[in-house]
Amino acid sequence: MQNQKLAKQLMKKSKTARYERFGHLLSLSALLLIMAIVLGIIVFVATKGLSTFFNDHISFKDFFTGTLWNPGTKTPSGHQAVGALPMIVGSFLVTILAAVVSTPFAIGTAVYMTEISPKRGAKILQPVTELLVGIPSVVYGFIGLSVVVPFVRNTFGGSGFGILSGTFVLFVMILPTIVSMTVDSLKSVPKYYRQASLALGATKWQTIWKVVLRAATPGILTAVVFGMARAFGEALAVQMVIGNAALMPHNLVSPASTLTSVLTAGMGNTVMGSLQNDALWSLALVLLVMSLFFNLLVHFIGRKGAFKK
Amino acid sequence: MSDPIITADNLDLYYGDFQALHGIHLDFEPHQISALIGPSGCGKSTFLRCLNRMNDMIDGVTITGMVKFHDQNIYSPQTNLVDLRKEIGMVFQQPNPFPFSVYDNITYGLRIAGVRDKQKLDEIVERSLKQAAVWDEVKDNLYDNALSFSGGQQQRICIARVLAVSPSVILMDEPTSALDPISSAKIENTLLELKKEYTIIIVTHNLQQASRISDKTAFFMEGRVVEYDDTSKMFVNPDNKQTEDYVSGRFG
Amino acid sequence: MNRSQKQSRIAIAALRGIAGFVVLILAFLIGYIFITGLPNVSWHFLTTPAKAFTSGGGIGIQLFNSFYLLVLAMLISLPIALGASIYLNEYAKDNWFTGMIRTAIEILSSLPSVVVGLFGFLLFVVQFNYGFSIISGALTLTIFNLPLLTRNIEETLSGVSDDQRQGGLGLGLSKYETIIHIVVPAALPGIISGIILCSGRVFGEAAALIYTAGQSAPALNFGDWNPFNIDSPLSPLRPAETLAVHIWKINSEGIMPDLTKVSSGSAAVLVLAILIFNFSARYIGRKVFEKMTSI
Amino acid sequence: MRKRTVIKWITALVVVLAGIGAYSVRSKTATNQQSITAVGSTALQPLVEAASEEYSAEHSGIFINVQGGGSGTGLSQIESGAVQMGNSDLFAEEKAGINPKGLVDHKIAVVGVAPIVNDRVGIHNLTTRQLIAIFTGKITNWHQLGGKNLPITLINRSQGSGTRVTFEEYGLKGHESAVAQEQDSSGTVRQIVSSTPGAISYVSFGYVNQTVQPISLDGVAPTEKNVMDNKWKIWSYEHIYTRGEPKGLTKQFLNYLKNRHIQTTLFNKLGYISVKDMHYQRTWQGKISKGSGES
Amino acid sequence: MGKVFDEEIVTLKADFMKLGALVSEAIANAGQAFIDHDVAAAKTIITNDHEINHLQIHIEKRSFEMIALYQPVTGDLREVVGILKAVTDLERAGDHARNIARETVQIKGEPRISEVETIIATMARGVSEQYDDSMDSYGTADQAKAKETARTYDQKMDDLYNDIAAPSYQAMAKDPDIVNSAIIYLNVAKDLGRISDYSTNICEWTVYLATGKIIELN
Amino acid sequence: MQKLDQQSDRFIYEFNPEETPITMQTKDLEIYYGKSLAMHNADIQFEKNTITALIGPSGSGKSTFLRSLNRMNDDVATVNGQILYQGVNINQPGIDVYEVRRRIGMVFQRPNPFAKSIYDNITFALQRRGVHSKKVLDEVVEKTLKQAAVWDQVKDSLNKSALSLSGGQAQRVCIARALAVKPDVLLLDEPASALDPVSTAQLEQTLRQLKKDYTIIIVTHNMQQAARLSDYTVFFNMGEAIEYNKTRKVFTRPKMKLTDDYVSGNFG
Repeated sequence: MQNQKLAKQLMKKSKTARYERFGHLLSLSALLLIMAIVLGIIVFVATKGLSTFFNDHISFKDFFTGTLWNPGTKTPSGHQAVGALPMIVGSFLVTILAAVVSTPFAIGTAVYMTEISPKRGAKILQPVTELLVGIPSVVYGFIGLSVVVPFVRNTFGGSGFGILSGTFVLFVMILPTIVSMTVDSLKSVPKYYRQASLALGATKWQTIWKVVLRAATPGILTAVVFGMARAFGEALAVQMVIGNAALMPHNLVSPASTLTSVLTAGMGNTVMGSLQNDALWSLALVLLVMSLFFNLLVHFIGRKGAFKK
Repeated sequence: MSDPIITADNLDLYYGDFQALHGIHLDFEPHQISALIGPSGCGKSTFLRCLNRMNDMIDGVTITGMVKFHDQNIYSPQTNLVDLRKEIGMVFQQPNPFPFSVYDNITYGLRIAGVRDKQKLDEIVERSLKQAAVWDEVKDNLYDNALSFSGGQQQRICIARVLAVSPSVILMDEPTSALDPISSAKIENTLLELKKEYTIIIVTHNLQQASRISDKTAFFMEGRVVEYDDTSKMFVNPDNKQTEDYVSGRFG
Repeated sequence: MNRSQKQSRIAIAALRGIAGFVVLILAFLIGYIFITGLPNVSWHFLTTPAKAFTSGGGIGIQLFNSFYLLVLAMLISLPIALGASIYLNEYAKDNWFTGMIRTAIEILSSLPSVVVGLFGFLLFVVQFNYGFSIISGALTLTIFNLPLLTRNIEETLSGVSDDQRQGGLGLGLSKYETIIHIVVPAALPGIISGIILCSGRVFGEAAALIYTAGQSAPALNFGDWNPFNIDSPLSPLRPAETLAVHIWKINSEGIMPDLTKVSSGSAAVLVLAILIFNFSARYIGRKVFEKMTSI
Repeated sequence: MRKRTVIKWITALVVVLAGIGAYSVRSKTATNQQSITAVGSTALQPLVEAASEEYSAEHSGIFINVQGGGSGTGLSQIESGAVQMGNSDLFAEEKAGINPKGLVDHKIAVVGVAPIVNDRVGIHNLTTRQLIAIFTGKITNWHQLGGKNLPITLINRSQGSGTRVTFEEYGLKGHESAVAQEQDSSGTVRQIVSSTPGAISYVSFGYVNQTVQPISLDGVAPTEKNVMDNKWKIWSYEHIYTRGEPKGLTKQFLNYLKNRHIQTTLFNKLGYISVKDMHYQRTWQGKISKGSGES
Repeated sequence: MGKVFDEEIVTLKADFMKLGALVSEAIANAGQAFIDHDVAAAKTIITNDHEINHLQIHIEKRSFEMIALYQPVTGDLREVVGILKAVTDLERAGDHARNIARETVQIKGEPRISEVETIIATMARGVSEQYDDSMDSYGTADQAKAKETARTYDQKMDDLYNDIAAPSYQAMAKDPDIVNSAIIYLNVAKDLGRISDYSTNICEWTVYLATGKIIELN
Repeated sequence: MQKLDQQSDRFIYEFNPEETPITMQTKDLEIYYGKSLAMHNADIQFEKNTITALIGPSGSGKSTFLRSLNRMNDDVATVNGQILYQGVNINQPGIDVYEVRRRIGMVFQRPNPFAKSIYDNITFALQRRGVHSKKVLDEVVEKTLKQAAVWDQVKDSLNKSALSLSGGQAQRVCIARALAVKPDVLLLDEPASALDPVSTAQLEQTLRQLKKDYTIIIVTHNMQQAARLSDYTVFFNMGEAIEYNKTRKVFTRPKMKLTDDYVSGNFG
């Protein structure tokens, strides 16, 4: 009798259970919404990008190996002038160079902020890096145009426009992203690793180099991926300083172009559905695939090179 | 009775304005296990960390007085911190192997000291793991991540890591508080073996542990040493009422 | 002093040097923006509408638009990002599917904002017929913002100790209640810095807005706060050029005589605005946290 | 705790209501023609924007949104009927992918395009052949033309931009420019030319100022008068397209734009040439005939 | 250690003191019964000895459990160990009291030597006092009193034993009929002597209880 | 009333339900993590108003067992068999786990106060269940904090953040928090392992007081704690309950050799 009453009470769905169902569904729908957006964009970019090949019958070979970009016209050799190679190379170069240059600086700064002078780091460097994230890329572009390009021209020769200038501008632009994420991952390295290392007679530098950085490697790699992602997607600033010429880059100071810069510049001047427009979407698709590739690559390196925390 | 290996003399320590240690005077004899006990916040861990200057890392800490290691004041400006910490090793509360392989963990201290000879490293790895009584459990997995072992094994790996740099004193800060009784017992047995070659100073919350393994026990309270004597005396017939209350669990 | 100690000193000095260099770069950037910009900033500049081809225009409406759009975008994206990150961190099992979602989100964050802008343009402006409007801009910014914000919040949530969750569950509370009332408040400081970082990006974003919120800032009637009137500042359907878009526009197609002044002044105001926003968000966050932790 | 839940619900409610409200208001204003939108050419944008400002000032409650986006966007939007006016630098017939049927052309203004060089080049006049040689990459240093020993830096507008199409067609006589760096806005082009020694590019007259050096071609200076007389060949129409004959507000606004008063005051200030002032007209195939061609 | 240990130690000590009282009673009564030739009282004592044994076993078991469960140290340890050790002495003292009671039954009908019995009576009273003083000192952990008790009685009781032994042997040599009685006298004196020894032991445990030192008091 | 299962070398004490009120009972319990069997052979009965200690080496399944008693394992493990709470099987579909967890409260290894005031920590769950009367909440706060023997230390700082408390106080506030929802049974998972001896002693004192009103089941790896605190002890090894008996027996005369080895420290 008593038991049955209790059983009844326990079997009744409580308000809490309804809450849980509600919350679960709510958060699931938020995720599904994001998924829908992501999928939507990916499908959108993919259909648009692939129609260059399937609707406009451009061959993959022309697209990926051609070096002349003027969609709608033909190259002297009679192929469609949709050679995206210069942009692909430009994007690769500028992204990798920017990442290569800014990673040591970012790590150095992050190490300074967490290991050497945490107080000053938190007081000065952190707000400043957060501030930099918000400066519009146009402003970066103009500072690049009025400071970096003349500097490169006077120091390295050439017109000043080119991958080198793009690298410098991107270096500053992705620095805050990498720094703040590296700081997060350094902070998540338990304090006792540092103590253990110091107690074994390691110097501060040895501790940082051999323990802290090694333990934080996966996090740092993620930071670099995000920095590269930002470099990949950056358009306005790069476009202003890289010269934006669809030429194969011969050196670091000759005008070149990136996928995004061509994409951004061309979008408004083409008509939806035309070959010119589709070709631009193909560039976006390439961008998407390339960032997927980088993502997987770095995750792979991260998994191989580091241990589980 | 041999000469003390470490002596703390009139040691005061301040965190900013707060005085955490008051005129500590303690001698530690070689080849003994000395236990530091006392309620939370009594300064026992703080004191332990003074012995290899691990408190130097903390902002706002002021230390006065002397800690002599073989008649040399470790707080003199000439002291080489790195060398000091190689002589006076430390094991921490939480098993804290680096997230590397066991082998890399053990050889860490040697490598940073510049030892590159593979054969020598191998020898030392085997020797110190054996000393720490964990060789049999890890010898087949030397290249596995140290974090994949159990807590007790991790702690013994940490001990081996300290042994690898051949210190003469090992400081231990509650080395078994995160472990289950079986692992604790293994560590305790390890320590009893180690004291033949090393001097061990251990902070512990576990009074039974202090009574089981230590030769001498110091009871700390509010930054002062209340009583320091042979463990057998401390646990049967201490001089001080506070000590008696504490070790018999009637405290607070 | 042995070799490794010397090495350590040198390395640490080098690190200081690197940090110093970075600070120099940053200081130069901010100094450059302020020195060229601040002299052009006046109360008049901050409050008057822009002028297309004569000098003496201000950025009043653009400034208001920027904040309004930011607030709107955050209002929309925060619940979604929060929900999604809660699902990812608390409910989703750790399998390939979740991994795929995470990767997809990371990829989304590397898409050029112009692509997101065009997507928003086709979807909101054309398909939903919202036109060039604040609501289109805010929704597009939401898309642009979601990946980073979701990832940031998820990271912060995963930093909250499991003990807290168990504490809630052990009291017979649902997982959801535990998350909303215990885990999220505990993660609040981190969530707030995430919001600040994302806000900075949103604030400075131009490309995604050009095709959605539009590039014109029609005069507003600041006496009319009925959001259903088209010239009300609150109307979600009016086109709204933001400060960042304004800077972009006048630099690319502007023909007013005092172009450089307006442009550099706007940049300085933008940076200042972000600065103020950062500090106030931090302050509010701290207050909210204090309020939640001790009533 | 309870209070926060309430706040959350209110926020959610507000967002939903705002969405619904926005949609309904949108459809209402669209049918009432209280607001119309013009999209497209960035070159025409400042003009239409300025005119719309004046128009709105004269007619309260009227809202004319003017957006950029480029000629391609303008044409494709008007083609799909998403907006009321599509601004373009080009004839719809010239644009690939556009079906000009059903689109009504309103030629609003004429814009002259002038080659500009960096003022350190030291050259003020070129022949058309020299210009073609420069832009096709046959001449690579200014000293070959009697100027300073400076390498020539070509700066193009983006492919498909109206200014570029006009320049290549009438300035380069149909020759295509060599691949060189491209910028998608006149402001940036001017900025780069002014700061890069040896740079040459082209902008519409409105953008020529003291920071760059305009070039005379075959002894003809790039002036408005020369354009009116077709002595300066590099010019084009600025078009506003409507879908079918304009009605209501669109019609009123177009008339307002074509109004003598606007064409004389506003146009001059912005560097556009009134169609009424032209002594020659041109078809989309490039045929020149006498007469202003004003419809 | 918490309240539970404290409660248990109070109970344990109470049991111990109760046992002490039972033994004390047995000693006093045994001496009295012997002197009074009171067989009935003696038989009661013999019966009651079971109770003493039971209580002793109970106390020992409790002590073992307390050591196993609480692992006492310092004062607590001395308390439990003291009781654990002293309880044996008590029980043995009780056994000797029972022996005396048995002798009381045995000697029934045998010839007597009144001067010896007078000394036995003195010794019995002395031993009883010594025992009581020892238990008092234990109960209050009064090591001074314990030492004092040991000093006061130990030699005295040895002397009294000799005072009994000498006339008993003499009597045996003189008169074979008295042999049984004399042996019984000797046994009783020996029992009393042993009780005195156990009392001294208790005094020693008192000193241990108070100081943790193990000493010999005789 | 006792059974010595010779075949499996286990000794499990059994109550006579006629005489002894049993709050909880497990029958034929099998707990799987994925495919691996983490716990079986644990038919245990828990008597009302007693403290039962679960001891055993790491990985012996004692915590797993404890957590399945209020279904805290639902997300990570598969639990087969019956868990009877006052005769009702709470391990069956349709049971509302939240109601189960309210009645069978839990306190964890590390003190885990929420980042709220002490007052809110205790009243939080009640407020979530719709209790908003200030008077009722005040009463609950005072009552539970007194039960948890921490009232005197915190009564003047109820509005301060619970994060500012010392470990021992925080753990007792956590107990008060668990008591606030009026549970019947209190499960504690190594509640003192993060505390110093003084706080531990106070905590044990609190638990002894609480035993009058609750049925307490505690996992501990401190054998002394089990010995001095509990009435019954279950010894787990390799996912099995090896011995279940009165604590005094387990620590002085265990029936199983394995138990003997473990409690005397000769194990492993």
